[in-house]
Amino acid sequence: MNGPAAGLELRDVVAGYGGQPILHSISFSVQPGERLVVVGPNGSGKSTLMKTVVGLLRPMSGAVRLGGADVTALGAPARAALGLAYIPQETNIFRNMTVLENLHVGYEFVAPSKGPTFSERLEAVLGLFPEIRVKLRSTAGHLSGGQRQMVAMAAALMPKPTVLALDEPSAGLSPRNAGLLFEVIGRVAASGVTMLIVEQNTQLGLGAADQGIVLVNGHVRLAAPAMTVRTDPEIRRLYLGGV
Amino acid sequence: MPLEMIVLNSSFFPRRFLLAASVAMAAALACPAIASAEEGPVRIGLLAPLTGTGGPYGQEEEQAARAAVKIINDAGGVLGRKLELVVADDESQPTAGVAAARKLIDVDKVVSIGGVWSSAVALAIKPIVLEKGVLLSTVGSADEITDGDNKRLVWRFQTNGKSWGEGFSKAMVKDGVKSASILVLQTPFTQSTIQPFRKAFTEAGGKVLDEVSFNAGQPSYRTEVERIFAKKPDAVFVAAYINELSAIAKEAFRSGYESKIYAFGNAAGSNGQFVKNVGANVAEGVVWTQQVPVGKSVAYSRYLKEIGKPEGTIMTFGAQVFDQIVLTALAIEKAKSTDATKFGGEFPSLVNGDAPSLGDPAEALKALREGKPFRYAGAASDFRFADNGDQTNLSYGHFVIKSGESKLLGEIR
Amino acid sequence: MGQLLVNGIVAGLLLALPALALSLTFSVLRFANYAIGSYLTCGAYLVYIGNVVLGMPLWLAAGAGAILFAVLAVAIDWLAYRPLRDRSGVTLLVASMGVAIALENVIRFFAGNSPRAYDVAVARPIRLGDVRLNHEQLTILMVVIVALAVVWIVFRFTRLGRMMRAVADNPDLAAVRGITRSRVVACVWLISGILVALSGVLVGLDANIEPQMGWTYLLPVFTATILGGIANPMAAVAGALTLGIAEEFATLVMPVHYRMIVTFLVMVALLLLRPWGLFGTRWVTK
Amino acid sequence: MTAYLIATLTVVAIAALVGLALNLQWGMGGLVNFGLFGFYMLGAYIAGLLTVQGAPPLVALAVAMIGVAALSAVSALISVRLSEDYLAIVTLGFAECLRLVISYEGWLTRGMLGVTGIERPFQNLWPRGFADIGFLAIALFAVLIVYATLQGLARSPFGRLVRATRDDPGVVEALGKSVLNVRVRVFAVGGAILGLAGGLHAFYYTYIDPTQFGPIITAYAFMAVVVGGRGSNRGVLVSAFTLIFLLEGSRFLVDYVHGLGASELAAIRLFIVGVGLVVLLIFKPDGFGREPRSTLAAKSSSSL
Repeated sequence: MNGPAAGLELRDVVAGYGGQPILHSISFSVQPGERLVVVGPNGSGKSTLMKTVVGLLRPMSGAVRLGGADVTALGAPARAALGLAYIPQETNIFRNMTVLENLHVGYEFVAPSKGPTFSERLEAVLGLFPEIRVKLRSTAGHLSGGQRQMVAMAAALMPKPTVLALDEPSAGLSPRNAGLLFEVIGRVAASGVTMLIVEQNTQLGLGAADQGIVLVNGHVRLAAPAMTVRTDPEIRRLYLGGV
Repeated sequence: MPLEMIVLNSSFFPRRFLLAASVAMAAALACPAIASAEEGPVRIGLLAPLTGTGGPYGQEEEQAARAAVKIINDAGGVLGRKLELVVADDESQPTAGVAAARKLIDVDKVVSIGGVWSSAVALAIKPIVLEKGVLLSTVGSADEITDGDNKRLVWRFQTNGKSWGEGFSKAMVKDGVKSASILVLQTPFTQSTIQPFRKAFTEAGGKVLDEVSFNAGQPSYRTEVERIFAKKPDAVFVAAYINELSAIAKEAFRSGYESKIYAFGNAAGSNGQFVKNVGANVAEGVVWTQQVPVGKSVAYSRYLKEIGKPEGTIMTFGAQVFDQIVLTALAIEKAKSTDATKFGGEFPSLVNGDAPSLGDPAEALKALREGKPFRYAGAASDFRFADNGDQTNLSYGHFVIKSGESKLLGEIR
Repeated sequence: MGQLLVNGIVAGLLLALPALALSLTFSVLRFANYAIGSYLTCGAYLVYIGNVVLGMPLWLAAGAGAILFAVLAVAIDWLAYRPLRDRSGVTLLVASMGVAIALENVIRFFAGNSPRAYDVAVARPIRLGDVRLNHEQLTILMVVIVALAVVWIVFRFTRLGRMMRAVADNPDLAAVRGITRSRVVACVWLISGILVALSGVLVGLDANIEPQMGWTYLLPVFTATILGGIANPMAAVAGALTLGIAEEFATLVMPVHYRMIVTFLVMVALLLLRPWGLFGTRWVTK
Repeated sequence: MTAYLIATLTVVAIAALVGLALNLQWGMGGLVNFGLFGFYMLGAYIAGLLTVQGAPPLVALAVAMIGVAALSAVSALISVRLSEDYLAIVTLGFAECLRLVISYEGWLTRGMLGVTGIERPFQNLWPRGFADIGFLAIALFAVLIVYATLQGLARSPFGRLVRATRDDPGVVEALGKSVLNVRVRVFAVGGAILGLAGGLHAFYYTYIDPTQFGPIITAYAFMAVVVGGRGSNRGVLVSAFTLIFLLEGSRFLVDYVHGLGASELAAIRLFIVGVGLVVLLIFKPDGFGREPRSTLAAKSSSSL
């Protein structure tokens, strides 16, 4: 835990619902610019972990640090203002608003007033996702699954976040679309954004990450470089159900 | 769990609830020291519609009752005792009316209940007064109130629906109305005027075009007004109270209709409140009828003087309640008893007699004590009582509103 | 026939503002505010104070009263609903009934039961051929259309509008996009407070001002809102117009006094056949 | 005074029945019935009209209970598969419409004139002067039966299912039970109790008319349940008692508080009811009573 301030760090976090902890003393950190993937079986607490990170769920104990600052007491809007962007699983766009409005909302409540303007960011983001340029006036809810995922990513990237949290980005996508998406994730990562990804598809997820964490029953069972997790047959047999 | 166990279970009533309940009970029991029947003031009850649909008339009733009680007490009270008025609110609603009446009878030990504006309340408390032997005088006009064996305990100080309905027909005929429509509020009183009106009006050669009934407190009366006025009858009989009449008159005016509106005195007269509600323009030409004293009534002037209103003010419910209290006092004095089953029967003899009319309650009381023959000529009307408890021999004033003022056109009998 | 249509449209427009307000609060707060009738009454009386007691012209009194009531609506939310926000919608529903009773009786306490009217002279109607349009109807027409246009513009084209729509659409996502919910909630109460108070004035102009006035509007307002699809504010306006016209035309075939039953039957039929509303898209219930 | 207390206690008994019915529907079942007064009114009318037509009062009462239960079930069917907001407005609409029909269909209901001369059950059994006490005994007996039944129900497996449906319909659905079925049955049983209460109302007053029934009955019932503690039948009994005595007590206030008219006092009284409802929901959400649960239910709920 030495070196530069971590992009994102959790220390001894216990969290859950209605007084029942689901996460037990979770600690990890993601260095700036690094990509960390959390994998694990269903019901292991991955979504709870994500909600705790972005501030939708207040931890019972422990601390969450963002860019070196303690954000444990802050809610989701305040964490967003500090540069944390989040793409939830599945319902990750405003379905009754147009694509452009989605991008607008992604930008205007978070972006610092001195930073790049909306149109500058719009151009930058559309550069990453050229597919949605023609769809700007469409209602987001009418788009295909893959396009929605693009819009969600684009909206999250609008304020130029420093940390991006993705919850199951490939859920509900065809293998081809999932592949395309992870290509984009790779491009985004290349621009220096710190990333925390929760992924069901271990192959795809680990393939796009630097570090990997295996979460089982709310405990961190293993933390290792993504390549190790991905290739070590023992780990895969023990925690990731073969294949 | 067997039933007896539930009852015997010591924790059935948690302690703090028992406490709260006993406080409430104590409050109930700490009611005014109950006067024994033989000494202290004679208690009479007023069950007034202080809230609810009758709300606009409740204050008027209370004021009138207090005025009458004061006059009687100033004249020495009855049987050498003072009258004491106990007022209760019936919320214009039978369930509240029954609870309030029970309180008046069982707790305050009143010998009579006056006021009782709503016919529904009168119908609801009638079984109780008959059982307990308390006098009921009402201003409700539903015909059913006086039906059946009333043991001479129920007296109506109001025209009944039948004669009022006929009164309207006569007024219209007099005004040369050929066709009329009816807008009627859903209450026992207003409805009871409709059939008699229809019958009398058709028999006199008039034509009833349409009839629409409506509820109290509707958000809007536009649809009703459209239905009735669009057929352009000469006149529209609006059988409703002041709230609904105000809304309907306004609606008809701004919808551009010209039919003449006929309304009850307690709605359109009501001491100028109607004109205040709708403005002189809308009120212009509205006709109303009301039972009135023949010529100039001494009792009515006395009433107005007591409540400090100028001569010419029209407050019909007040005048009726004034008569109720005065007659109750006179009957007690005459029967030499505060037992309603005894003094209740005296009501007709006090007004029906063939003797000089007296209007001042104090004078009437004096005449009674001196044994001089007289009959009481009421404030609301120079009425007689029929055996069933209804008033007869009523005459109706036929008024029209001109430039915001009610003008008496004549009398209808 | 033309007259029926005009009257129906005006009746529908009268329902439109409270229906819009109800739908707005529902879409953001996910609870049906049963106090909306009392809100309407309260707004009408506040304006009455300005107009009759203080002698302001009606438009000024309406403006001041609407803003005052909007602040009051936020205060009520703060006192009564905010502490219950985490509880079930049912609890909020019952609480709103409590709020309704309390508000109505505050009014009764100060103003009594007698009906009142604004200080506006009643005039003869404007005639357009066979169709008559009275001045109050004209006022209702103009005020409602302007108010709807303003709300539509705010919704569509402003940051505030996007904020509200985002929270209504997906509250969690809105939070992670930096939108503070409590601020949106306050804005929603302000806007719906203004709308409801204005509709109170219009209802008062159309009929009387009395403590029960809002209560009688409750069922139609809810029906109009459900007709539109309760979570879809602009569709509530369409629902209100539909209901207004339907009620008016129903009087051709059934007694006038059974209009309420028409409202009720429309609602029941809708709930059985298209519970997500005539105009709304399917909305998933809890 | 005694007569007055007897009369008031009878009102308490009827209010307790209404409270118990709502406590089943809302307290235990989580179903908001804003149209409660309509079902109560229906019970009163069925019982009253049948009695006047010559049916024995007890038969009339039974028909009232069955009729109201059936209609409750239907109105629940219309809306319970949607959220609670809809059920609330549907029941309210139903009640308001029912009141309209009763007001206007005079050939059937005697309209605004109301139904007079309703005969009480066992009217001629009591010696003269004891009729009111006799009727009070009947009313209290009804409360006792209903209370015992509901306590039994609360502890039964069905009671557990009802509470589970209230707390998390999803879980119940996942267990393969029909939420709709549970809700319709809860509403029907509650309706039967409301029918009983309404019937007793008709017998007690011997005269019914549409103005006796209004939304305020619903408000008082909710107040009783919230004060008594949602789900606690005993709490509801006690709170109905307290509430009616406080309301009746306020009648005596007019004799003492001067400067305030009756209409102001009525407004204050209802204002307190409204504010009290909100304040209790916020600060004392469980009221003053406790929900009866069998040990089994307690176990199963803690394991959820």
